[in-house]
Amino acid sequence: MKKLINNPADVVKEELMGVALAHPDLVRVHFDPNYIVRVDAPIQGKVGVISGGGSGHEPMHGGFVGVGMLDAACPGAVFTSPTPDQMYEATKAVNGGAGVLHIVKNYTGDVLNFEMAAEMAMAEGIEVASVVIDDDVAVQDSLYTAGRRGVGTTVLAEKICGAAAEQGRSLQEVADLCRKVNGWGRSMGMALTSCTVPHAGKPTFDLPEDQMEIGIGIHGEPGRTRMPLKTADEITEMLALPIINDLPFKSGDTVIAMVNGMGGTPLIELYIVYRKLAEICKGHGITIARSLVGNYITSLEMAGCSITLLKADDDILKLWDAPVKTAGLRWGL
Amino acid sequence: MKKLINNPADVVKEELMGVALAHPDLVRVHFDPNYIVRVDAPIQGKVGVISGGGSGHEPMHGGFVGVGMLDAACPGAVFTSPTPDQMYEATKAVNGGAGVLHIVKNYTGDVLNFEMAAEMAMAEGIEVASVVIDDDVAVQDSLYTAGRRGVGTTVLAEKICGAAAEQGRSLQEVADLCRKVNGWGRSMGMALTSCTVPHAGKPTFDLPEDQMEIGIGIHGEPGRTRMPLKTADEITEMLALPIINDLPFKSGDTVIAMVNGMGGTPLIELYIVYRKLAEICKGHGITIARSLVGNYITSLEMAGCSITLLKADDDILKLWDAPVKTAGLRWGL
Amino acid sequence: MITRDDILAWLKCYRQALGENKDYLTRLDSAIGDADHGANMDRGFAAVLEKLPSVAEKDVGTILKTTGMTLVSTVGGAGGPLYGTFFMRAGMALDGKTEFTPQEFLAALEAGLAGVQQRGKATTGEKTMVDALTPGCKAMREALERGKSLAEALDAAAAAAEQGMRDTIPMLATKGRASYLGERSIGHQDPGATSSALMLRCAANTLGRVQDPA
Amino acid sequence: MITRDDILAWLKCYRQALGENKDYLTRLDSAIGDADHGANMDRGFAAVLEKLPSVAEKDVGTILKTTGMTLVSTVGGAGGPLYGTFFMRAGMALDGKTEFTPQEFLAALEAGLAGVQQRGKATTGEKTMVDALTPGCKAMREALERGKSLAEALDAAAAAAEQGMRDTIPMLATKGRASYLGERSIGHQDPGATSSALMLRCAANTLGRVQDPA
Ligand SMILES: Nc1ncnc2c1ncn2[C@@H]1O[C@H](COP(=O)(O)OP(=O)(O)O)[C@@H](O)[C@H]1O
Ligand SMILES: Nc1ncnc2c1ncn2[C@@H]1O[C@H](COP(=O)(O)OP(=O)(O)O)[C@@H](O)[C@H]1O
Ligand SMILES: [Mg+2]
Ligand SMILES: [Mg+2]
Ligand SMILES: [Mg+2]
Ligand SMILES: [Mg+2]
Repeated sequence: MKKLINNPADVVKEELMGVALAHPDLVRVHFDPNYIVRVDAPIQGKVGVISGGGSGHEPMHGGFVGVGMLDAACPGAVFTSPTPDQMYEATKAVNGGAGVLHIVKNYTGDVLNFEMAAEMAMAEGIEVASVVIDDDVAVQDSLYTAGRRGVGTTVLAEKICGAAAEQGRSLQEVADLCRKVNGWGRSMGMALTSCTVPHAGKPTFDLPEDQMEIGIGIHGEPGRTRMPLKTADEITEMLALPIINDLPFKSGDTVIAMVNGMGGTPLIELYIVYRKLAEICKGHGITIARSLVGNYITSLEMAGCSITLLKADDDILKLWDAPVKTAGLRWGL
Repeated sequence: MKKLINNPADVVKEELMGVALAHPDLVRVHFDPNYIVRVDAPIQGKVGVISGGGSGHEPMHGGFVGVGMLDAACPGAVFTSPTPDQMYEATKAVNGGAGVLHIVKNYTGDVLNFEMAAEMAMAEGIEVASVVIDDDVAVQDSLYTAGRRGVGTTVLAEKICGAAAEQGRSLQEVADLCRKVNGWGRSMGMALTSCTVPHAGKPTFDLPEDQMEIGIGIHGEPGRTRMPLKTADEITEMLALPIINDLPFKSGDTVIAMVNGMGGTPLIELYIVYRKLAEICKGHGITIARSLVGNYITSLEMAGCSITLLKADDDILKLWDAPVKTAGLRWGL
Repeated sequence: MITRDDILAWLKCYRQALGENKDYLTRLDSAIGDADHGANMDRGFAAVLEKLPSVAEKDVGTILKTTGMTLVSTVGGAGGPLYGTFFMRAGMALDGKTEFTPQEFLAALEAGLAGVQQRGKATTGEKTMVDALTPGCKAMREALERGKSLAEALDAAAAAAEQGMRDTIPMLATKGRASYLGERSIGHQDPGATSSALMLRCAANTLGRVQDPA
Repeated sequence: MITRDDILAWLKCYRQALGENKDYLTRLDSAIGDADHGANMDRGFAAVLEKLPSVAEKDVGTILKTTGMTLVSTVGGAGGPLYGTFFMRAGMALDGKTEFTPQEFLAALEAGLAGVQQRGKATTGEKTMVDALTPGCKAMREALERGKSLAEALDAAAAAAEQGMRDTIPMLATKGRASYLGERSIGHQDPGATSSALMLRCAANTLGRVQDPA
């Protein structure tokens, strides 16, 4: 295991210390329980928007705390959902009297821990709404299973709902918007290499030099299928077509498109993927109105990428364009 | 070789097509010769600021083209300095009558090719000033050698000089500022893994699981020394102390600090390094006034990091804070 | 009667077993999950052991509820709320007691299992810890009903849980993270079922031994 | 006399040699540089060969200057301006000529080398292409002065360049990218010296053969 760390047990704590030192203008970091909170929280009368999940997906979520996006983020151990007390304390810290939205990625652990936190917060009289993001088309959905994973759409939902909260919309409105974004967003990812969880000390899976995993999540878990390595154009098609067919995205649709790196893939390759994605969208009559190309929701040092398409109406585009000032996403401020 | 590419020969071309499609609001891409230029270039009366170098260091330089930073960037083949016609054409494209600054990293190839381009542009009556960045303390300087490499300070110089040009400073002033930034900036880098040049198809060097390279550049070249892997804190010291001692940075100094990822190292680790860097600076009485933590000047998918410290006065800090709107660095706009 | 000291011994035994099997559990979780189950459980029970002295003089209900709450606030993931709920519910079933019968202990385990199922909505055959806990509780109930000693009953419980754990290998996961793998989850043993089997084996090794009926 | 066709044959031979040695040159550049010298030279001479038909009827000066300019605008790196300058200067020395003597060809090579040294500011012993070109030119001059045939002189030049190339192995690099390695540059053969030796070997294989004095 080759990592710039001191001790696997201290990774998250020391990272959070680094975040606190690097971004004192944006966030405060609370330890025990761990959460990152906007420097000016709570904001009276504003809906608080929080999220959280295992660490190892940086910049998500901690890098998205700031004006116009999240009010707080709760980082768990690497790839491990945070504990309810983190979300409970964060909820209290951001509650400005207008209630708090929990944006939860659909993993059993995240859902259960957020659920417990919401119960605790509501027992104290804080209004909490929870929206579960489940946008991963690589996973077959079913009433009888854990359902689809929450992946790339989470980033877009955090930006858009954060902007809506900043505008002063009500908890009900922000939660409804979040459900709409989730309903209109679809993602799929692939890996060229595994990643190594610091505690585990070795790669989660072995992937031969000529193979790739298609339909991966963001926790270094293997994907749906393993197959021989293909070209960037072929891979982009293998990710984009299931996404387009799933919603389905139709000719005339306007979308926000994200080509996301899993952590170990250089930007130069992500633009090659974006090029093909733009071509595919164009071929389907889909207009990409806004785009993000880079590392936004990662799996440690995994090489690979994911694609997210979000159908966007005027409201969503305006909220997307609204100012945001976080370590990981910033414009207009 | 596991990469999201179609064909090694098409990597740069297809990447540039992706950049053009993803950022039509920021840049135009010119092919044959290849350069990325601000969408609103040339700006009459403004000094043009251009840079360039081999590809594979993204977001540098193409990701830094936009308001408040570069007017154009010239990407060569992967790790290969661009050719003079690229810089010549880019110089013409950004010349708004106030002259053009060439920010050149100190590599024989970059220096020679920029030199030829400047000669060609000056022959056409365009005023060109060239500043060579040579900030890498891992390389012993000498009159009789190629001198130090240009690394991390380049990013800071592009931001600061871009802001100065945007303010309407003269070519002479912007060039002097660039020399000052170069004089006040120092960097050093290390690698946990090699990277693979697409053409070469295999890693540039082999690095055993328990070894690291200290004093690397940004072209996948081996470093000054190879040694057993150490902790993040020890590595941070090994990079920071030579930097601090070289200028030397003194107690009472104010700096801009950058912890830069080489491409394959996750953000979580860079913050661990930043934490230790902040501690070391504090111990030396050095105040970090601004910071950047992330992938800014990379070596494809290499794992590792570099540290840059730039002594900053009020002018530099104000220029740093000035609005910038590029794909890779953005605030205030 | 089972005493508070037996329960403390059980928890200590489980903490040690988790430490010893940390890498094993993580390896299982690498194959069909995210490679953290060993580290998660180990972190959680290390915290429990730190917490125990502060409640060691309290009733067993308090001890087990404290165990559960500590797990909830230190483990995270799916394991945290599920094991947390298990011990909290078991503690509620033994509220105020410092010693109790084997039947009461069984009822506590069954209450814990019911809590896990309520939180996680999994039933048997979905490749989760429920597949170890369910046969474990069932075997213990049958043994006690057939008049077996506590030692024999707990041994039967542990053996059944271990069998249930092995039976997860051919299962297709439909709950938890392994479900994302679809068909590829087949052929791997569930890490949560494994940690649950370890828990019952520790019960057999501690409560079972100490409480041998004279 | 050396003719235009001989020069065209030389350039074609070099283009082919670079194609065949692309991976070898890149491997050498991996050890002490950035793993691109083979790809760079190959790309450059592929472009030169595409360009040649448009100037094949022109004088040798134009052909070589076009070669140099094409290299400058397609190779990049250190190699582009240096080899570009080499061929441009050699072309200037043969301006307007369609055939010329061995001495004139030598003068063109020497002019090319002088251009390389002027641009790159390297002298011998710095582990660069200068370490192959310098002994190559020197050996050719000595051979011609001693009345040897063109074939013999070019063969001496190629052999000396190859020796110069091997002599770069123990050198400490002080110019170019390899200089950043300091002591670690010792023990590796310089890629640019290698491509230069190939160039002179091609000259021997083409100009040398065709121009054998009767
Ligand atoms: N819905 C559920 N009901 C019961 N047990 C579950 C459920 N989901 C997951 N599990 C158990 O949790 C185990 C994984 O725990 P752990 O690795 O700690 O959490 P995570 O999956 O969040 O990383 C699985 O092996 C499985 O036994
Ligand atoms: N200053 C110089 N003078 C002469 N030759 C040089 C000089 N610097 C570098 N070279 C030659 O260039 C070769 C490297 O070329 P290449 O790999 O194409 O460029 P780069 O180093 O920019 O990647 C070296 O092997 C060396 O022979
Ligand atoms: Mg987990
Ligand atoms: Mg190069
Ligand atoms: Mg797990
Ligand atoms: Mg090279």
